[in-house]
Parts: sequence; C-alpha cells; structure tokens
Amino acid sequence: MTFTATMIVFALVGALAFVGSIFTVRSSKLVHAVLWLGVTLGMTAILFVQLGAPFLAGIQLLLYVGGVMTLMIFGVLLTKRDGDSELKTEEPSRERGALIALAVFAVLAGTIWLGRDALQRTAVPSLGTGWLGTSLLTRHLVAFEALSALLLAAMIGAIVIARRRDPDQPSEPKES
Amino acid sequence: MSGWTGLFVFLVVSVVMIGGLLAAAWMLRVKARRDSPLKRHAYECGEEPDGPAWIRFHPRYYVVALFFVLFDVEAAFFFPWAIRERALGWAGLGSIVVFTGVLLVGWAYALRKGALKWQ
Amino acid sequence: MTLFAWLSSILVAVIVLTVTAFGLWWERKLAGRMQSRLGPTIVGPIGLFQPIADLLKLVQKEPIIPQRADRALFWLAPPLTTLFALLVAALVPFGPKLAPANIDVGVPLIIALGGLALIPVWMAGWASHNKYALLGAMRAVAQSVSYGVPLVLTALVPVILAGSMNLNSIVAWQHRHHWLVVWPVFLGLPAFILFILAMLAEANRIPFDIPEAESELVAGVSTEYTGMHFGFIYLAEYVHTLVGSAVASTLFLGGWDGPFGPSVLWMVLKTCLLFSVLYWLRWSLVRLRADQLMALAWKWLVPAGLALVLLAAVWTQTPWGR
Amino acid sequence: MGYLLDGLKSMWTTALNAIRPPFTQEFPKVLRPHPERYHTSFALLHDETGDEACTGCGACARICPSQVITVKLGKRESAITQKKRGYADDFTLDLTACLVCELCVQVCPTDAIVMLKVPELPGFRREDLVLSMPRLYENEKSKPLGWSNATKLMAMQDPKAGAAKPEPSKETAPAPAAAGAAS
Repeated sequence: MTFTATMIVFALVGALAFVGSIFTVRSSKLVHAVLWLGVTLGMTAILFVQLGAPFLAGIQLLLYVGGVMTLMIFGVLLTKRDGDSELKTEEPSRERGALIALAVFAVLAGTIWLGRDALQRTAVPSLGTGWLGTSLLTRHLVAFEALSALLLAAMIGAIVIARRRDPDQPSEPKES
Repeated sequence: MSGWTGLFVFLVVSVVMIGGLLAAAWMLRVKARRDSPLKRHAYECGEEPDGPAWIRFHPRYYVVALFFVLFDVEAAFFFPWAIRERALGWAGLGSIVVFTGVLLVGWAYALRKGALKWQ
Repeated sequence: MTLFAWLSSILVAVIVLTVTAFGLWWERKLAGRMQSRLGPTIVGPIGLFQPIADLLKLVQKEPIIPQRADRALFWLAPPLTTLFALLVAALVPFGPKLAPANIDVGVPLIIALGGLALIPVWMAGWASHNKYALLGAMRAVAQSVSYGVPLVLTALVPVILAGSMNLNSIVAWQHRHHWLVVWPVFLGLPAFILFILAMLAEANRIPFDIPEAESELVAGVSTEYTGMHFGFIYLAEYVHTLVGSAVASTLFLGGWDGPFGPSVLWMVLKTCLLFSVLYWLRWSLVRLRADQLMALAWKWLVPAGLALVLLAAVWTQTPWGR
Repeated sequence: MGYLLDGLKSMWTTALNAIRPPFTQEFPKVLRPHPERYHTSFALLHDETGDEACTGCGACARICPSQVITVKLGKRESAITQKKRGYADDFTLDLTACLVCELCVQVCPTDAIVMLKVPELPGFRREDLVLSMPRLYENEKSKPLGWSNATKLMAMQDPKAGAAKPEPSKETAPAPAAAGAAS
C-alpha cells in the first residue's frame, strides 16, 4: 500500500472533519459549535471533490457552509442567554447520545463492510453535472417540481412563525 | 482533477503569504510598557461598556437568512439545467418556469407580509 | 503540471496582492482628484510607496484583544477573511492557460467561496464582544445573504449562454461570439450591472457599506481591531472588490479576450478599469439605508435576476441564440 | 429613481473634478501668497544703534489675553551706549496658547516686538513651540518680518492723519522648509 498525495489529503481532511464533528458536539459555546460544524461541512465538501463529485462540493459550500451556517448563526442569536452562560449537557443524556452515535456508526460500518464486494465491483461512473440536469428535468421531473412545493412550504412556515412572535416584542432588537 | 490540485496549491500559497504577514506582525509588534485594563475595554464611545454585547435579535432576521437558503437551493438546481439548457429545449424551460413560479408565490407572500424588511 | 500549478499560484497571488496594495494608492489618488485634492504625495514618487508605509505602520502596531472578547475567534477571523477573499482569485483565468485552478464547476464555486468570506467577518464581529461590531456583523450577514441570490442568478446568465460553468469556457465562448455586454445587449448589460451591484453589496462597499457605516456604527466589525488584524479586514475588502471585478470582467467583459497583444494584459486592464469604476462609484454615491438596501434586493434585484435567467433561456431557444 | 438620478449627477461632478487641476497645494513645500497683513509667530528687534530694543517693561506680558509672555526685567549698562537702562533678562513666548491677536505688538513702547510674515511650521515636540529669547532674536535675522509695529499700527488707527497703509510686500519667496520650528 503506497501513500499518494491524494490519500494523505484524504486522511487529513477526514481527520479534520472528524475533529470538527467532535467539537461541534463538545463545545460549550453555541457559536463555537456552529463554527466547528462549518469546519466539518467544509471538509465534507473536499471529500466530495475527492470522490469525483465537484458540483456537489460547490453546492455543499454554497448551501451548507454558506447558507445553512448563516441560518444557524441567526438562529443562535435568537436564543435567549444570560451573558456568558455555557451550554451544559446533563450526564445521562450525554451517555445516551454517545450510545446512539456508536450504534449508528456500527450500522454504517457494518453495511459498508458487508457490501464491500459490491462496492468494489460497481465503480461509480463520473456522469457530470450535465447528466444531473438532464435526468432532473426528464426522469425525475415530478420529484423536482414537488421540491419547489417543499421550499414554498418552508418559506411560508418561516414567515408565519416570525410574524406570530411580533406582538410580544418591540421592533428594536431587545437586550436579554 | 488537475484544477483542484491547482486550487489546493493556491490555498497553500495564500496560507503561507497570510501566515508570513502574521508572523511579521508578531515579530515587529510594539509592546506597551504598561498594560492598562482600560485599553482592553470594549469601545463604547468612551463610556463604560454596559451589559453584554451578545444580544438577542428579532426572529424576523432569521426569515431573511431562510429565504436566502431557499432561493440558493433554487439557484443550485438551476445550474445543472443551465449547462444543458439548449438540449433540454422548451420542455425543460417550461419545467423550470413552473419550479420558479411556485417559489415566487412564496416570495410574493413574503413581500405582502413585509417579512423581508430589515429595520 | 504541479510545477506549473505552483508557479501560476504564486504568480496570481502576488499579482492580486500587489495590485490590491497599489489599488489602495490608486484609490486614494483618484479620491483626492475627485475632491480636488492631491492624494498621497510624500512617500516615494507621487506617493507611490504609501501602501508600503501603511503596511509597515500596521505591522508594527500593538495587537490589543479586548477583555471580554472570544480570544481564539477574535485572533483567527481577520486572516481567514483575507484567505477566503484571496482564494477566489485562483479560479479566475488570467489567460487561456494562466489559471491556477481551471475547474469545471467554477461559477458556483466562485460564488460559494465569495460568500464564505462572510463567515469570518461575522466571527470577527461576534468575537469582539462589542455592540457596534455585532450589529455591523449582523448587517453584513443579512446584506450579503440578500445579495447572494441576485449574484447567483446573474452569474447564471453567462452560464446559460455559454452552456458551461467553467470560466475558461465562458471566456472562450465570448471569444468565439462576442463579449456578453456587447450582444445580446438587452441580456448582457443588465446582468452585468446587476452582478456589479450584488458584488458591491457582498463586498460591503459603498453605496452598500452599511455594515461599517461610520456615522452609525463607529467602524462596524473592525471597531475593536488594531494593527495587522485590522489590516487584514481592510485588505480582505479590497481583495474582494478586486477579485470581484476580475470575475465580472471574466463573465461579462470577455475576460482575457482582446483584439491584440498578450491576454494577461487585457485581463489586468479590464479588471483595473472596472476596479476604478467601482471607486468612482464609491466616491460619488451616498450610503443607502439598511431597509432601502433590503427592499432593493428582495423587491427588485431578485425578480430581475430571475427574469434575466428565464430570458436568457428563451434567447438560447430562438434561432439567433442557438 | 431619484437616487439614481442624483447618483449619476454626483458621478458627473466627481468625474469633472478628477480631470480638473486640484486646489490643494503641498503646504510646507509650496506656500500660497499671503495677504499683506498676514502674521504669525514673533521676533524681537534691535534698535538703530544695534542694541536690544526691548526694555523689559512687561507691557506685552500684562496685555496678553492668554498670558503666554513672561518677561524678566533687568537693569544694566548698555554695552553700546554706556547708559544704564532696562533690559529683558529673559523673554519667553509660548506659542501653544497664543491667539495671534497682535496686542503685544500694539502696546510695545519701543517697537521691540513684531510678528513674522511666514507661517510657523508645526513642531514635533511641545518645546518646539516655545519661543525663547535667543530664538526670538534669531527670528529677526532669519525670517521675513511683518509690516506692523506699534508706531505704524497707531498711525493707522489715527483718524486725523491719513491712515498708514501696509506697504505691498516684495517678498513672496517661500521660507526654507526646514527653518521653521527647529532652531
């Protein structure tokens, strides 16, 4: 087994993604957790590039690191905190969380291990972004159009929720 | 793939350059003879800083971010269509118009409710 | 190949940073003349070494971290802003061969990386633990978030016309046909203008410099910063504008395509010209109010961008656009 | 729409400005022509016999609104006329608080203090702005002096005699850039 530059980058990026996800869970400050999540998502984008899905990587950066991170940042600033109070997870729920994480990991690893032969046989063809566009608008057209309805639901839901809180808060941002 | 190698190399080069500037700033920085706690106060026009700066914001601002994500998702779906636009023809265009139209309903609703105002 | 990658990367990074540094001088000179002043004159011939003097000054200053700041984020954020702003430059072709990263998904990646530069800006504002900084950061995020949408939509226009997301292919398409702002002019010109507006808003430049509105927010995000860290925030803004003009000239003004002479020259010329026009705007216009800005984005630019995209699609279906 | 029109208008203005020559002059290197009665900083003069004109009477110190002048009176024999008379043993004028009101010039009984015609350069230290007696006498020799002294100013204010006019200054050459505050 020889080490190529690609493998070294893969290992580094994977390790960073791992560390990022650990810190996302372990950070005592909400903002730190969000930023670590950003690191993990960004590293995942690099993994996508290495797996031959560059468009997905771009979209990952645009939507997840750019968009969802922004969304979470705004979300964090909506939370009510008194000054510098820290996040604490209670002991039993932490243990339960670790157990669930391990279980999910076991299922995923087991699946990959069992299906390793099939995975090696079927090399994923690099079909490119154009193929994605063609199949979205022909074969998966119904799903594609249904997606817009989903996005619409999200929009209207957000507006309704934001407006419902209006009466009990002044228009200026209020200090907690 | 070679383009990505180039991007990676560029990343390394820019990290080295920015790191060099940081190192230069670290080496050349002036150290104050006395450290005053006043110097480390948050700037509030010369007043004592009052209360924490990490305040709560109105949920209205969250809506703006959500709209961004939703429209970005829409735009992300435009890209694969855009590079096959000529081949997909009027049928593809029609599907995209429907897709956009549904989202524009949400947009119009938001405008009518004044959800995208920043005050 | 790798050697070429290293060389071109170093070359482009050095070019971008140098042009940015002298862009600072050029802006001050231009701003001076627009206000009947002289601009910098003392350091070097016609003040040409002023940016170097500025850099030396910034480097020497004492870094002060405020008492209640989040130290790690406070320290990390400004270099990161510069890094992300600079990274975009790797994707811009400065010649048919001279692009450090010639990537097939160039357009979405450029927009993603440009938008990414915002996260460290927000980090800086939040980590400062200063009310002005946080308000500025929130405004910056909200503003960029609003202008991200028209930015993507207008960038789609050249993608549709050229049928490719690769910037080099887009330029090559313009080389084969004509520059996009020239024809179809009813598509190219509005898209170009919209793109510039959105880009200015994303880089927080006048007339959209609401996040650092001096008259309201002291200096916005950079309020608590000193020394080189302040310099990084400043530098990131300029790099962002410069690279943004490079992207705009690639997408709409034909990039490295020129009637004669070396292609790099044309690219640099177009970029610098656009850069100067942006400064002209900066020193002529007044700042918009935050709510006007949001209204402009969501009421006008987003639907206009969508209309342009659909129009471009229709145009490619007609006999003239095929 | 209004913003767009105004924006275009202001862009036109800035573009015109950019191709016009700038109004600014580089101050220490190039000096604007000053009006006849332009005056800044001070000098102490010698009289026609070559002796110090100041008698140390302290009239200037008393009238000075911001009290920036200190004079120490001393009596001794003149080295030139061998007469015993008053001298300023020490004379200090602190420009940091000076109003440039010229009252000290107006009250001087011996026309000993006058003002200069060239602008004083800013200094790097506070001491650069304090005019000691040697510096005041040095200014007499090295700097172009203003038109006015006490006698001329009084003549100018006399309603009967035709008002004295400041002579048109012949001197327009800029002062040597470095000769200002550093002495």
